[in-house]
Amino acid sequence: MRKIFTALFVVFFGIVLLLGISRTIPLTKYEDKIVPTSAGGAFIEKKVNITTENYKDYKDVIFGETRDAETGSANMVTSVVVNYRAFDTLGEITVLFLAAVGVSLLMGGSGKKKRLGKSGFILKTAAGILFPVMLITGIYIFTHGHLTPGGGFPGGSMIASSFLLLYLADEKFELKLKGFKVAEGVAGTLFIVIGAVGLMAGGYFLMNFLPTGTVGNLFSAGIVPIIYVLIGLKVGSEITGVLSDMMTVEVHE
Amino acid sequence: MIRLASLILILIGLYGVFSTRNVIKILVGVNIMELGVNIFIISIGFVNGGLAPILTSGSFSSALNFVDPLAQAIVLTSIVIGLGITTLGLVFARKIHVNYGTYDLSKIGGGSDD
Amino acid sequence: MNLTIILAVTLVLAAASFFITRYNKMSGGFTTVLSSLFALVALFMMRGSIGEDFSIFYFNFSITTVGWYFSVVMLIAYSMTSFFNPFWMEKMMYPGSYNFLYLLSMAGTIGMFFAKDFITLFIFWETVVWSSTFIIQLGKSRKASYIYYVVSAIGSMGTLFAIMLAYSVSGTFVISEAFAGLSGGVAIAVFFTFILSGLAKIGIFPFHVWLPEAHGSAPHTFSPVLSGGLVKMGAFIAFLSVTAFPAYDIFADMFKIMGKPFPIYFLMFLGAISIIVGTLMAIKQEDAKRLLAYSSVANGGYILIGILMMDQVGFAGGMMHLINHAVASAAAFLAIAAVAYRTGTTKMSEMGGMIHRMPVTYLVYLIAIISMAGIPPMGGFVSKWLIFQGLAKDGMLFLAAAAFFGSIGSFMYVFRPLSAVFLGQTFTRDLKKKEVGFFMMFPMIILTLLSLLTGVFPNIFLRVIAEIQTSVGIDPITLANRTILTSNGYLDAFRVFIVFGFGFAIAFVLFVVRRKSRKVELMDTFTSAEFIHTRELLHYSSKFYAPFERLYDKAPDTLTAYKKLAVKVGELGGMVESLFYGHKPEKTVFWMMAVGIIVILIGGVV
Amino acid sequence: MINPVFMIAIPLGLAFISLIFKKASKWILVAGVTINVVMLFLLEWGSVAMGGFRIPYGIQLMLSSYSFTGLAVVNIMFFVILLISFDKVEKNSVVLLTALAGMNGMILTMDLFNLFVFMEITAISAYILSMKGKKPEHSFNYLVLGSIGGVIFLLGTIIFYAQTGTLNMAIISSPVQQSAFDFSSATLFIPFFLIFAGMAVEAKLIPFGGWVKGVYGNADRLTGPLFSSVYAAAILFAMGRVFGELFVLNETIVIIVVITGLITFAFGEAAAFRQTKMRRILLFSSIGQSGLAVIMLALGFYFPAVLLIVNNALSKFIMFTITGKLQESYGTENYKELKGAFYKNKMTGVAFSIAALSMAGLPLFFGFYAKLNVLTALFGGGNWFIPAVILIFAIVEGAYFIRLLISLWAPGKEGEYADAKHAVETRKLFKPISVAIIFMLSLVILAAGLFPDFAGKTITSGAKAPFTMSQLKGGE
Amino acid sequence: MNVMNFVYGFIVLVCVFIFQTTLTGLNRKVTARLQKRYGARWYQQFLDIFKALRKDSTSHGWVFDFGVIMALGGIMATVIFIPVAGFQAFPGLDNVFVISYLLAVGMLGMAMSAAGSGNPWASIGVARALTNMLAYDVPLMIVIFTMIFAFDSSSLSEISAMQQGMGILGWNAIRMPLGGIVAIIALLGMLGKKPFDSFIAPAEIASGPMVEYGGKHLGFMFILHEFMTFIEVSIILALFFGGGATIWEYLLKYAILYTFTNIISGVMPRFKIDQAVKYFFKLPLAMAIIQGLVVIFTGLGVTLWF
Repeated sequence: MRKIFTALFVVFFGIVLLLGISRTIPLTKYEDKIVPTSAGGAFIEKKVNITTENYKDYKDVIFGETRDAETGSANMVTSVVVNYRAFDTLGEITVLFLAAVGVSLLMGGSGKKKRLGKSGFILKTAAGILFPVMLITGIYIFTHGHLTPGGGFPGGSMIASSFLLLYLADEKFELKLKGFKVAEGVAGTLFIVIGAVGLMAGGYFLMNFLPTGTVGNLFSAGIVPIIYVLIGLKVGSEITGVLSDMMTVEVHE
Repeated sequence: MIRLASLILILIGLYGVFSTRNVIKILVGVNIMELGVNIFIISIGFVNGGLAPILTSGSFSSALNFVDPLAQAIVLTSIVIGLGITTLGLVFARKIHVNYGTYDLSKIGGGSDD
Repeated sequence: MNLTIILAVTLVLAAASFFITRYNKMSGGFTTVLSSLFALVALFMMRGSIGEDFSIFYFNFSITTVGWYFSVVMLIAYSMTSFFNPFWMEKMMYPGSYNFLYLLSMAGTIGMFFAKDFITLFIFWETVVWSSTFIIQLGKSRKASYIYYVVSAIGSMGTLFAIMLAYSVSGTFVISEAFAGLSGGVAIAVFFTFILSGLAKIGIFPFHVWLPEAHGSAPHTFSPVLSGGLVKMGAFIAFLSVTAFPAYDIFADMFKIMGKPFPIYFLMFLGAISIIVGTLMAIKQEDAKRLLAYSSVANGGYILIGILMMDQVGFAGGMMHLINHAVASAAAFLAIAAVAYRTGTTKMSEMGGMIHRMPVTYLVYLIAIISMAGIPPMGGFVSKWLIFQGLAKDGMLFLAAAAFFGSIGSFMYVFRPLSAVFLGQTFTRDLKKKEVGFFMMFPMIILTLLSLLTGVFPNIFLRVIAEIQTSVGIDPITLANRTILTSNGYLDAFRVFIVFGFGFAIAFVLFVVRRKSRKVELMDTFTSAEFIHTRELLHYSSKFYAPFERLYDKAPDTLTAYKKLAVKVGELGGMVESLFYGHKPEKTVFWMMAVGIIVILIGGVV
Repeated sequence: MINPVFMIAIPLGLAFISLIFKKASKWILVAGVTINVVMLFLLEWGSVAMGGFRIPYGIQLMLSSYSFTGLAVVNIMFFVILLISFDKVEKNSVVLLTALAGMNGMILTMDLFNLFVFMEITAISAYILSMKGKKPEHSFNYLVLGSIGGVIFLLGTIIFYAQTGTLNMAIISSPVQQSAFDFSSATLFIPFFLIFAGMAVEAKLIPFGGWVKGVYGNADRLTGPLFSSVYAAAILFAMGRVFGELFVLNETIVIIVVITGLITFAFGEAAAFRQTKMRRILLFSSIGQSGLAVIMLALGFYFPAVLLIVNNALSKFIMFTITGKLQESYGTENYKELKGAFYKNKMTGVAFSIAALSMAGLPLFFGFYAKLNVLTALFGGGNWFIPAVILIFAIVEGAYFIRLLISLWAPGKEGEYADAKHAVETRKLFKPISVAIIFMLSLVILAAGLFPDFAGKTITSGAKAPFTMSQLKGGE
Repeated sequence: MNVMNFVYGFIVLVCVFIFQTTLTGLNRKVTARLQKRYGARWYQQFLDIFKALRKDSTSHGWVFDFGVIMALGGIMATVIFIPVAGFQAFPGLDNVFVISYLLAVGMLGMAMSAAGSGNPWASIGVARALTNMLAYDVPLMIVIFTMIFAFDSSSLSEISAMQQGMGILGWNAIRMPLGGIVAIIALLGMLGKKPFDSFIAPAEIASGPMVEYGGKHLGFMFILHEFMTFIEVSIILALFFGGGATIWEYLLKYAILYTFTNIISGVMPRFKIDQAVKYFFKLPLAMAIIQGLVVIFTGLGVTLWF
């Protein structure tokens, strides 16, 4: 009975909300072009003033050639994440960091711990084979964050998942979490240090003070790949830490 | 259409939080809401016939028909935040279970009226 | 003498008294005596500097006759009472804080009476309120000071509202200009909210609940100040509400009752009600201090009616009654305090025959109640006479009826402590008690002489009041050298006194020429041949007017109404708690959705 | 001159570092907070962009006099709280550092989404800290509600973005956007409402703040003052920014906000009136206060609002700290069982009383000055209904605070003089140094009430609507 | 104000004493006749008083004496203020309020010394007396108030002068009939005659306040009672029956009025004290208020009706 009422209530609310929002923005049709003032739009404006008329002159000469991209990163999302709104990203990794700290704080109580999960030989072996592949892929993803889809966060989580695999596969598997913590801290600190250096160099926090190089090269886009690598490490270690904390439970006699 | 769907997702999540008293289910509800919002954000950034905002050597008609990268960046952030919250929520759920031996909030006095 | 200096010295001495008390309690008490006497003398000398304006940082003061009059009355109460302080230090839980707050509240009253703008007035007013709240809690009841604060707060919040509302219209806080340009509904709102604090402080009918509680259970050394002094602050607000807020001009074109605009008549009517309520309740009290507290309720009614009449005679009566009641009730409370100092109780049924132990205190109390009941040749008579004449002139029948009821009822209640505490058989417990020392006797004697003075030479005071009347623009009361002239009769208090003395003399002579009478013990009385051995049993004190009380013992109590209100607020709070707070998210989620629905639906329409 | 971004960056960096040097983390915390407090006075004012992009593209931080006041309140109060309750920090130093960074970010940023991120940081740190109350169900409630609030806020934000194409509040409210897009039309207030609801969860407004009772009610000597003075101040300042930049665009939302605030104030005070547990009294009273502050912010009266926030921060810090200590040493927080607890701790008691009287808005104390400004502003706006409600419930407020004080000061049977022999047995409360600090703060309240022109000026520079006691003067 | 005033005053006292005591003696006879008794001789009252004064007495402490003196002194002063046929020892002091409140001094003194005797009967008597006073005084005062409003004067002599010269129709008792009735009833209460005599009620509370008195105290009380009677009757006389132009007219009217009240009370039962209060606060109060409203709002009664 209660469920029905709640359902009806939510439905009613939903209708009202949808009507309300639909008055503000259209729910079913989309714009034909990017709103010009948004950061992404700005990126494109700055990138090269390509229009439907003159795009043929630029045909397949952009990638690998041009130098005047504002951040020099081929992946606009990355450039937004790590450069235009890098400050958000700093906050973002802080959130994750905070969560990790919280988990270790609340779960890591004293008292004897015990691991969950069981595993068999085949699984163990397969994991041993898969683990490096996953690790490498993760690292690849966050090193090429500024060129291809993906970046620090996916890469980091992939690394973490590789460790998760080990955890699941082998109940005796233990990690030296200390190292991860150090990596985490160092990465975070370096992020801020880079930002501060930007401030020293260019007068703006998180300024892209390195040469942006050529769009499409691995070593391009200035600080973008560096930060993304740091983020990757940080995210990876953090999530790993969280996992290892969660894999163990306190035993209450 | 997708915006509608995402809003409906949000409502479903809301219903989850509203109707159940099981800690885990409530968390699931919250996650669904976040998912809905993320989809909504993506849909905001979407442009008719837009491409992924990545410069490739492949042919492209006009630079102006990329989808909005900012929306995607925001989604990235909000996903991570959601992850953090979920993690903590799970920890709290664990704590609740340790303290009261149940995941059901209605079985807990909560000391609301002492 | 500059007001700045007075305030500064008072505050400094307040702080000093706090620290002195830590080392020697007695001398801490004496500091208050010193300080209050200094303030009294200094203020008295400020008569010359009336009309000056000046500011101490953001406080603005202006010395006015009425302020001078009020503050002198106030300081008489404070300084005379302060003589008792040293002897009660032992009973106080926080003697230091008591002295400090005593002087702080005193400074507050001074500042308030001389305030030039309402902000200054309000700041000092509230300071007095909270400091006296903390004093009262040291007394017999914690509940009392709570009630006192709440009622006062109701009043002062109303006043604040009025001040601000007036400010938003006139754009100034200066008392003389703030209310300019009010009219219609705003004017009425301002008038009633403004006078609210006055009513609360005087103890007019719906707000009189705090007086019995606070007066009755405040420290014995503070009740006189409360009744003789702080209550008069309300009279000041009432005064402002007919002068600074020119009620008669603003409401001039409203429909009138007996020639008074109905808002004013309504307040006068409240005053009449509180006279009746105060009298009836006072008659049935069993505790001397509560009884006197209710009598202050009744007298507050007289003062309010008198001041609100705002005419030649009645206004003078009200202002005169101010000082009379201040002096008389201070004396009465002090007398009770002196008795309590010896016996340790104020319950009338637990005392008796104190006259044989403390004759001076008895005389002080006798004079005080004669003045309070308005019997010549004491001051109370003159002021009541003026008020009656004023009422008679305008033919305000109902107010007059209440006034008569009050003044005759006062015979009944003032006589109770007289007979129960002082007359009759002395309790065995008290047979060894002695009269209080001179230091405590002194202020009582001074006050007694004062109320005699007000009764025999009222014109000394009426001249000041005449000045006040001219300053607020009504024609002053006409005074021949010793006579008070009103349009419908005149009074020569001095001759009345002389003739009274003449009659007394004859009676005295007659008495002494007759043979001397044999002194017998008080247990040696006609008891219908029944032998009653215990003195206590033979003393008829409790339930004195039982047959009369029986006529109205079903009457509802106002305090319960307040309690009900408090309970209602609490229930609202409980509802809030149970509706919005808990440990389940669903509650709040529900409210979020509900609010969302309401807002979107309504906002969509708007 | 230091770039304001360091108010955020330095605590964050120290937080990361203190993860490496676990041993020293507590001292790193102290260092970080101290640095922030010192840095506060060397900041360069004005707006800075992140990464050196043009304003709408890069994130903008704005250090106006308004946000400076916010920073001052947050950092200084944070510092003082640490001084008093340092022993309670335990393992939370990292969390505290990030919380500080988050709050500074909330106050500084001009970017809606950035505001969202920092709100989440602050909120998550609050979740973790609230676990010190040992009541996971309440923390969980807080977490769920907080994240829902975040979701709602994000939804509103993104709708704005969809309409205006930018996330920068200043740009949204700039005339260009006005011409491009009309927010004032009554039907378009839904994004506003979503944003407001999202923040209202953190700002404890009834009915959004359902978590408050559970969390504040179990807060200890560290978290209680932290939540009630620092967190509250931060979120209110952020709200003020949002209201000032966005909500001025639409009357409907202003009406909604004012009604909500009024309900919050009235209900909060009524609920506080009913309580016998001191922490609950305080928490409901702070709910009421935040409601009041929100009203003022929504109506654009910044100076009174700032006064309220500052007064609340100071007083609630003192009261919550002392309450927490009483709770620790007596094991109860029911003031009926703590009769005469101040008999032997007079300094503490005086500080508590001053704070309480200031909350009740009695003269000679800072609260009165705040109340006076609130009323003047409201009446100046030609409004008499709101002040009427405020004053009516101010009576209630004063009533329960006075009742509390009386009970804590004067023990005694009815019908007898107050007497120490009825008091609870005396137990040690604070170390002299802590007493001194608390007492000094209470003196600050007193001084600010006695010389409001000074307080006024310092804060006036901190608020958009300048208004000082001298204007209250009748004379000129 | 010179010495002659005092001499006059003294003479007034003596004359009033002789006259009133004689009248009381005669009235004792009247009452006796009503009750089919023979009754005492007309000068019996004098004998009682002087006998009492000659006997020696007992005193219960100084307040017992002081109260008696205060009472008699106050009453004597009041008597001096009473204008008799326009003659006053102290001209201009015959204000109604002054007289009625000076009367209260006597009451208070009496009550004080009675309570000072320490006898519960006395206290009960005092309590009843004061309650009784509250009962009758409020209606009476309202009527008097009306009168002051009507004639715009509060002087007894002036008010009575205003009623003279137009025969019986000039009397306020006729002009304001309701007021007149109230006045008569109140007079009964004042004099403590039946049905309002519960405070001396000899049979139940041993003659109330007087219980402890003997010797000169009792004598004083008798004298006091005579004076008090005189004051009360003449207030009513002056206010409602036009006083008297000449001394003889005055005394005659006085005698009639006093005897009249005696005759009424001779045939009355006794009210309990609370019954008395109830009674006065119902009918007489109503009448007084109606009278007041009529006078104040219509002016009827201020001017002659014809």
